[in-house]
Amino acid sequence: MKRHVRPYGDTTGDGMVQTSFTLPVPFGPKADGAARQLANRMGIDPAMVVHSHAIGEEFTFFVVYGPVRHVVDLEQVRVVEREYPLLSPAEVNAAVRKLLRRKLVVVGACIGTDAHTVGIDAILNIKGFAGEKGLEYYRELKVVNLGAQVPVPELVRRARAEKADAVLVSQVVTQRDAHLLNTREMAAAFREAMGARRPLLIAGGPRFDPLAAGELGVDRVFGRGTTPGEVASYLVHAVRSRKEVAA
Amino acid sequence: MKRHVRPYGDTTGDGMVQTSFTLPVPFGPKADGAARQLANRMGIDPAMVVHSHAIGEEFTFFVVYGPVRHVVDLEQVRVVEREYPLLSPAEVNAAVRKLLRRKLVVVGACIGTDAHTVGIDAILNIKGFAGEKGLEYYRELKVVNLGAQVPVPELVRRARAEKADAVLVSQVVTQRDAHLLNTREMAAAFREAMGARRPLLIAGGPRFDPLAAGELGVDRVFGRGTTPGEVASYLVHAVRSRKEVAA
Amino acid sequence: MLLDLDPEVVATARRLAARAAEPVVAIAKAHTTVSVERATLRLAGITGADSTHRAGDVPWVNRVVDTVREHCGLEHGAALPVFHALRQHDLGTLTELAEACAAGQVRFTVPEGRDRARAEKAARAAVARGLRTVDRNRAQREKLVARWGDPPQRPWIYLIVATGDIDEDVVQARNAARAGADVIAVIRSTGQSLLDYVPEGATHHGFAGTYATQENFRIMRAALDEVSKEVGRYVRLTNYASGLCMPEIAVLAGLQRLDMMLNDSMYGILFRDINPIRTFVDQRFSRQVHARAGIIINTGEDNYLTTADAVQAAHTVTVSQLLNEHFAHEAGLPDHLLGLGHAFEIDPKVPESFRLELAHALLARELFPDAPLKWMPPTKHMTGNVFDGYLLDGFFNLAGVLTGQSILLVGMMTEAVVTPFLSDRDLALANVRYVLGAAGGLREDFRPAPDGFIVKRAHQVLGEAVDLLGRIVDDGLLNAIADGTFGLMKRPADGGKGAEGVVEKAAGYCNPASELLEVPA
Amino acid sequence: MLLDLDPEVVATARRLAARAAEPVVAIAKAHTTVSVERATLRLAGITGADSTHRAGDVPWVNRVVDTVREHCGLEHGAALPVFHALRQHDLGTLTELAEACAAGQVRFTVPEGRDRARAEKAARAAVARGLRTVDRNRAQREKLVARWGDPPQRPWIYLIVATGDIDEDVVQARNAARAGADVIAVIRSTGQSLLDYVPEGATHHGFAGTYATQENFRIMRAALDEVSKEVGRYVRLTNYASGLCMPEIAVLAGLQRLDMMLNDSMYGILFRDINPIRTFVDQRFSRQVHARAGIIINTGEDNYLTTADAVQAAHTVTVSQLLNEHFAHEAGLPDHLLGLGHAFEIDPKVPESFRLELAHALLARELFPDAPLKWMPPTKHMTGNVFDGYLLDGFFNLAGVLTGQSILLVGMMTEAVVTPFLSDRDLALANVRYVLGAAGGLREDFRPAPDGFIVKRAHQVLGEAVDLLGRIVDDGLLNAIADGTFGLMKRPADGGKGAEGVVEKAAGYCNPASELLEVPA
Ligand code: B12
Ligand code: B12
Ligand SMILES: Cc1ncc(COP(=O)(O)O)c(C=O)c1O
Ligand SMILES: Cc1ncc(COP(=O)(O)O)c(C=O)c1O
Repeated sequence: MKRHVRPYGDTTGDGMVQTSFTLPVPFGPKADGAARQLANRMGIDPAMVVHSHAIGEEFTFFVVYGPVRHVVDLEQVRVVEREYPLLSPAEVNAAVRKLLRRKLVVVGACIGTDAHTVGIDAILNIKGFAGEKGLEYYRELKVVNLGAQVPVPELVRRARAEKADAVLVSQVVTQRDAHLLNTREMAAAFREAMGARRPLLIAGGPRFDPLAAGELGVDRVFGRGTTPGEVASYLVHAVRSRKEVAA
Repeated sequence: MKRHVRPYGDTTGDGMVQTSFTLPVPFGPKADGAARQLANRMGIDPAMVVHSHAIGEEFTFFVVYGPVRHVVDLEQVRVVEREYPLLSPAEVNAAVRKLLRRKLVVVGACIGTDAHTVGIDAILNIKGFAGEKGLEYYRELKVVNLGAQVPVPELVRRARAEKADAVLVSQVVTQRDAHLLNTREMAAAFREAMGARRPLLIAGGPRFDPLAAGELGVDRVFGRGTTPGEVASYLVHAVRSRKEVAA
Repeated sequence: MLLDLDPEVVATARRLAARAAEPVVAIAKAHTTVSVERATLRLAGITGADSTHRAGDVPWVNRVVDTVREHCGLEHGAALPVFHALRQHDLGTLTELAEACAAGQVRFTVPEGRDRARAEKAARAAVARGLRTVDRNRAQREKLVARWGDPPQRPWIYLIVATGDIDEDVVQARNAARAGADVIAVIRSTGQSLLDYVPEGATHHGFAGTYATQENFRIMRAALDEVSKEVGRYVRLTNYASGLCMPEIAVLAGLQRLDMMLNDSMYGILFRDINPIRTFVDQRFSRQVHARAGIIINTGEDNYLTTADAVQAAHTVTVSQLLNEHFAHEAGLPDHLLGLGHAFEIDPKVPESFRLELAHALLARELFPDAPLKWMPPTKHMTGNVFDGYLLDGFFNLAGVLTGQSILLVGMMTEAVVTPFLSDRDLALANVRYVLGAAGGLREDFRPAPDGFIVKRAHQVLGEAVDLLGRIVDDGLLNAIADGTFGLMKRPADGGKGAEGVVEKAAGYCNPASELLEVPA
Repeated sequence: MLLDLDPEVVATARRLAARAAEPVVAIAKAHTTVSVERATLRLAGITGADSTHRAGDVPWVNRVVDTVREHCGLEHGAALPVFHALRQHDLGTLTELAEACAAGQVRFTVPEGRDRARAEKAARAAVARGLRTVDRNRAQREKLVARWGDPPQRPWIYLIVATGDIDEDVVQARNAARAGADVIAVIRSTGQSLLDYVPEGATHHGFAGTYATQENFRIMRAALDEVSKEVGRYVRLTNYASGLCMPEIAVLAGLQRLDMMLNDSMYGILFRDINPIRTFVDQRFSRQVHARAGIIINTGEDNYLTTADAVQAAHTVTVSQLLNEHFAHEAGLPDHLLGLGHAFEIDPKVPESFRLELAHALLARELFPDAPLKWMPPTKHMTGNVFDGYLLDGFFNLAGVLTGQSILLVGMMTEAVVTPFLSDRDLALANVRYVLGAAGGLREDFRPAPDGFIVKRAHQVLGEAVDLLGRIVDDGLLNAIADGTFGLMKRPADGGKGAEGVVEKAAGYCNPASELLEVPA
């Protein structure tokens, strides 16, 4: 594969992209010009404003096509590579037994006012996700699923009571960055309450950027389409690393 | 209206845009990262890669949402403002009679290999477009519609023979910039053949940028959704200006 | 009737639903809740909030009811102690009383004898005044509908706004109405359902929705009145009588002329983990209020299909609709106010998924011929692929037209991405307009083959529903809920939030609102 | 039959179409064209181009036929002079002859007597060899279809590639096949239809399409064979036997095992302003070749609805289909090779537009029950609003399924913007997959109400078609074309491009290809 690539419409290197947006500008040639200007600033040149229509009297919606001048440098792409091997449930169980000589305790919750439990349930419940069983299925994991709308102080209390090795929180609502605010609040609360002895903190949800873990104060972030096996394998890896650091 | 505006998702100033494109990169986390990088370069930050799927083994398609940092400066928007009044057919006829004391001769064609006549017919034929009658309906205009796939030399010959005041060409096919190449070729041919005495040159078609007239060597460019009345009014205006310059 | 349902089976289903509901209705009648009491006082005229309180604005009505409970319990209702205190302290308004109460100057007691009679009379007069406002609003709605007209077509087009800021909501709602929306629903901020009070005033900082407040209701209804006039049809307003304050919000809706309310007999239990008894008590009262206000309720069966599979759990929707119907009838709501919910949530990858949807949607239509069914769009299987999503929404719209749904909640292509953008809503309406315009009459040509795929499927779902109802009658509805029958959510009768707000009525319990609202059976 | 068409009326329509076509068939039989002669020589084995020519590559066959014409005219056909010269100059191959001819060393004459018999025999043997390749390809197709299988579903999914570069086309075609395409059509560059020669070799610089050349045909068929094996079904290849070189391209298609060809009796006249006589002569020969090659033709009625209104001109589509059917039968094509065209082109804003489409599509289906109808997507009313377009394409797909169309040309959301992107095609296929998967069996439930909107509309269109056919019989088909009957294009019989390439046959005209291809009536 080449290092530098451009978007592909129907010819290598043509750079073609589609974009749509609304501007708070009344419909008309001037609005089309404004859309063209914005598209130009986004690097699309020439920008074809192929469609526009009024939304009410104050807004115009646009569809724009054209070649974007930017080039993707694949070597500069930052992704969270899976830094650990994918293990089968049996391997996870064996590793936990060997590492801890007791069950690994996982506490899960949707925090804040978020009530979307389907995602975290997909990770935790036996039923699982995408054909993989959830963490409850793993003999050596003890899973405590606190459900939805759990306030952060309550989560900290329960994590302490259960002697949690890992705390898994889900955040699905993202409007006004609710997911970021809540996750940061959670991380801060654990830091404050338990310092370095805090459990592993893992956040998940479809709109998270996996690169954001550090910034959010958690150990790992899982995004869209995560499977339980990935999470279980990560837990083994992370617990092992912690022990190694401690040792 | 404010001078500076940003795209509007659901809140003033939120800057939200949607974009989609294909990259020649195999599906996977790395591809998502590449898409995020491209979107960032387009000014979208944070870029949410909300969807990606493989197209074959070598390509991935993406849908991205996010706020774009760019601001539209409405004062810098360049548009071709209609620099002439919109006239009714009667007014056009009266003006032509007064200006020329003969019929104004219009020669129209789809040039090159383009066979899309519907657009130019919409402007020229009596039937017209969007409820407006076409130029044939104007008593003081003589319309010669040469139809489709007219080679440029043939067009020049006929324009000369008809003593055309204005030549209207349509270009609908844009792949590999066919419309731009053909229009430039046409303008050059008229320049060469007739110099300053060339007729008014007008290009039209759905994907033209009306700002491009100068660069293409024509007097005026009409885009998507043009109506016959606009063209007729422009003709009066342009003929009058030419006379004034000559005088 | 295209499905040729057996009237005997249908009658059996209804009979079983009534039997399953019976014990729960008895429980609902035997209890009150803090919110029912607050709702009563709101009807009686209390408004405003204690803005000096350290925990932020606390509505006066909460201060009062909490104090009553502290002083003398709620098992006799709040009305007697409150109106007794009013007279004792010789105060003009409930708000003054609340202030006095906040200042620690009031000691509530349950009056007896003549005091009780006096308090009861005063309370009844006050509540009746509140109900007169509700009645006036109902009449006003009828007048405006007569003046501006109902939507020319069925289904009515129902759109959501959810910016979190009432002022932005107004922008979006107006544009939506101009683009064809017949009903505007303002989604609530996450978390409001678990607040045990109703926030006050105009609000601007909700998450994924805007707080339901009396002032927000007023602002939006006024905006819609304006735009109704402009577009020449009465645009309806919807909000949520759901969560811990269900009865109060029902009252506020009646007071501000809202037109529809999400109001389900089990949603709070299942999806907000609210205590089942609390919910059943609250929903009965709120439905009585809705009945009086002429408000169409929207039930929440669509939600089950986001946590359970839409094919496997199809019959649970039918069962829940029958239960909701029974609870609603019992509370005085006539068929034409029963916006029973169902949804287009089958995985689009399932073979013949569209025909399965048609089967389910037709079943609901034929089981509840007079109810203004609310047809909910795909959400669970929407993805970030907005093109696919736009298409799926088109087929949802088509299914709505083909099966004669009454209220169409318009699906958004960005369902899996964000709360709707202005443009999403606009495009979604264009989608609806196309389908209604281009295929509006296609129902004429839609004749499920007798004994064909669709008919068989509908019969199967009805059969499964009857079986399940039979089991519920045997085990008890509360146990069925505890077992995860609906939406796979397991909610034991003694669990959940807000249980502490439930109070068993004493023999002398008095609530003029309940009395005035109770319709003779 | 859902429409309950009157068999009497249908029979009348066919009778009138035959009568309208009759004089034109007579003209077609009485003339040859430069392209028919070139096609004959191509069958006889001539290949390659004169790359030394100042005007760029000129195919040898053009050089030869032009020279024959110059020397002795074409009214006796090219075969006699050419094979006579071959023997006279004792040359081994036609290519050698061409070279000699280019060098000015050959003087063509029409042989007489024994020379004529010898030339005729040699020509016939050579042409027969070419036809054997065609036959082998047909057999090979049958073998491969037997091995890899036909698509499991109807309609077959037909996709266009149009990058202008055969190598990029291959990328796109492979991906399309993997994503579900059953038929790949390579669109031609604008302008090729007016070239009076077929370009040579692999090409990379078409505008909005890729040149049709024998080598491009070969490359693409080989690529599709590979991918057919991979996906486990025989993926068909389509190109255009249309324009000034219609007969030659038909031959090349037969030689390279193409599977379908766009080939219309009037398209070139109407939309490329090609001389009507030229077109009718060329189409007859090309259809004979297609019949031999077992190639499905695709007619072009869809195009009328881009220049004329799809509601007002609906009956002109039916009339043209009946004419195309007659011309095809006359040229030896059986029903199962008749991919008659029609399209979903009604303005989506027209009330009940979708039901009108259903009426038109069903009419075609029931008039031509055994023809593999080709159902074309919306183009004219597609706009830059790609979301709307994606939805409209979904309804087009649905109409295709509901009315049992055979070949579905997949619509692209970017129709009004660009020739399709890779992703457009991929999304379009997802659209088709959804509709076929989710509503594939919905036909079972689609029963146009007797005497309802759809049935009435279909009867009306058929009635208008019969009326129009009657008028055409009276005025003559050529006059009807001159009057703008089809697609509003007015094309007089003596106008148009390529008229100079038409030659009236002399009494002694000889064309072994025509003879071998002529099927006994
Ligand atoms: C189902 C659903 C609901 C159900 C929730 C039922 C339940 N018990 O969970 C109900 C109907 C109750 C509901 C209600 C609401 N919803 Co909702 N809902 C959805 C819906 C349709 C699907 C979500 C889902 O279940 N996805 C399937 C799961 C498996 O995917 P997932 O969550 O992404 O999880 C995966 C990964 O992200 C990851 N993951 C997730 N969490 C975690 C955690 C850890 C630790 C790890 C490792 C991994 C992980 O692993 C999972 C498996 O791969 C989405 C729209 C959509 N199609 O996405 C809207 C959506 C999420 N809802 C939304 C909203 C706004 C609401 C409401 C606030 C609306 C309202 N005001 O009434 C309410 C209130 C909810 C609240 N208080 O939070 C918005 C959020 C907008 C935003 N981006 O901010 C969405 C996007 C719809 C929309 N466009 O408006 N909703
Ligand atoms: C109708 C049509 C045809 C018809 C044309 C019939 C005819 N006699 O015109 C037929 C079926 C023959 C056809 C054929 C082809 N077409 Co075509 N066709 C279209 C279609 C569906 C509509 C175009 C149209 O009629 N628009 C309506 C008119 C009124 O709009 P308009 O042209 O924009 O004109 C307005 C303005 O632009 C302006 N205007 C236009 N010209 C002028 C000139 C002047 C002087 C002025 C003042 C104004 C003006 O005023 C008009 C009124 O407002 C478009 C797709 C689409 N929906 O846009 C594809 C489209 C234009 N075709 C396309 C292609 C590729 C072809 C083919 C090459 C395909 C093939 N290889 O087989 C062929 C060959 C054509 C050729 N040699 O040029 C592509 C072009 C791609 C590109 N951007 O390069 C399109 C976009 C489809 C696609 N996505 O692939 N086509
Ligand atoms: C009946 C009902 N109530 C309420 C809601 C919304 O949730 P909340 O009560 O948290 O605002 C829904 C969700 O769609 C619902 O169906
Ligand atoms: C029958 C037929 N031939 C040819 C074409 C394509 O045009 P051209 O011959 O210019 O390649 C079409 C257009 O769709 C068609 O329908």
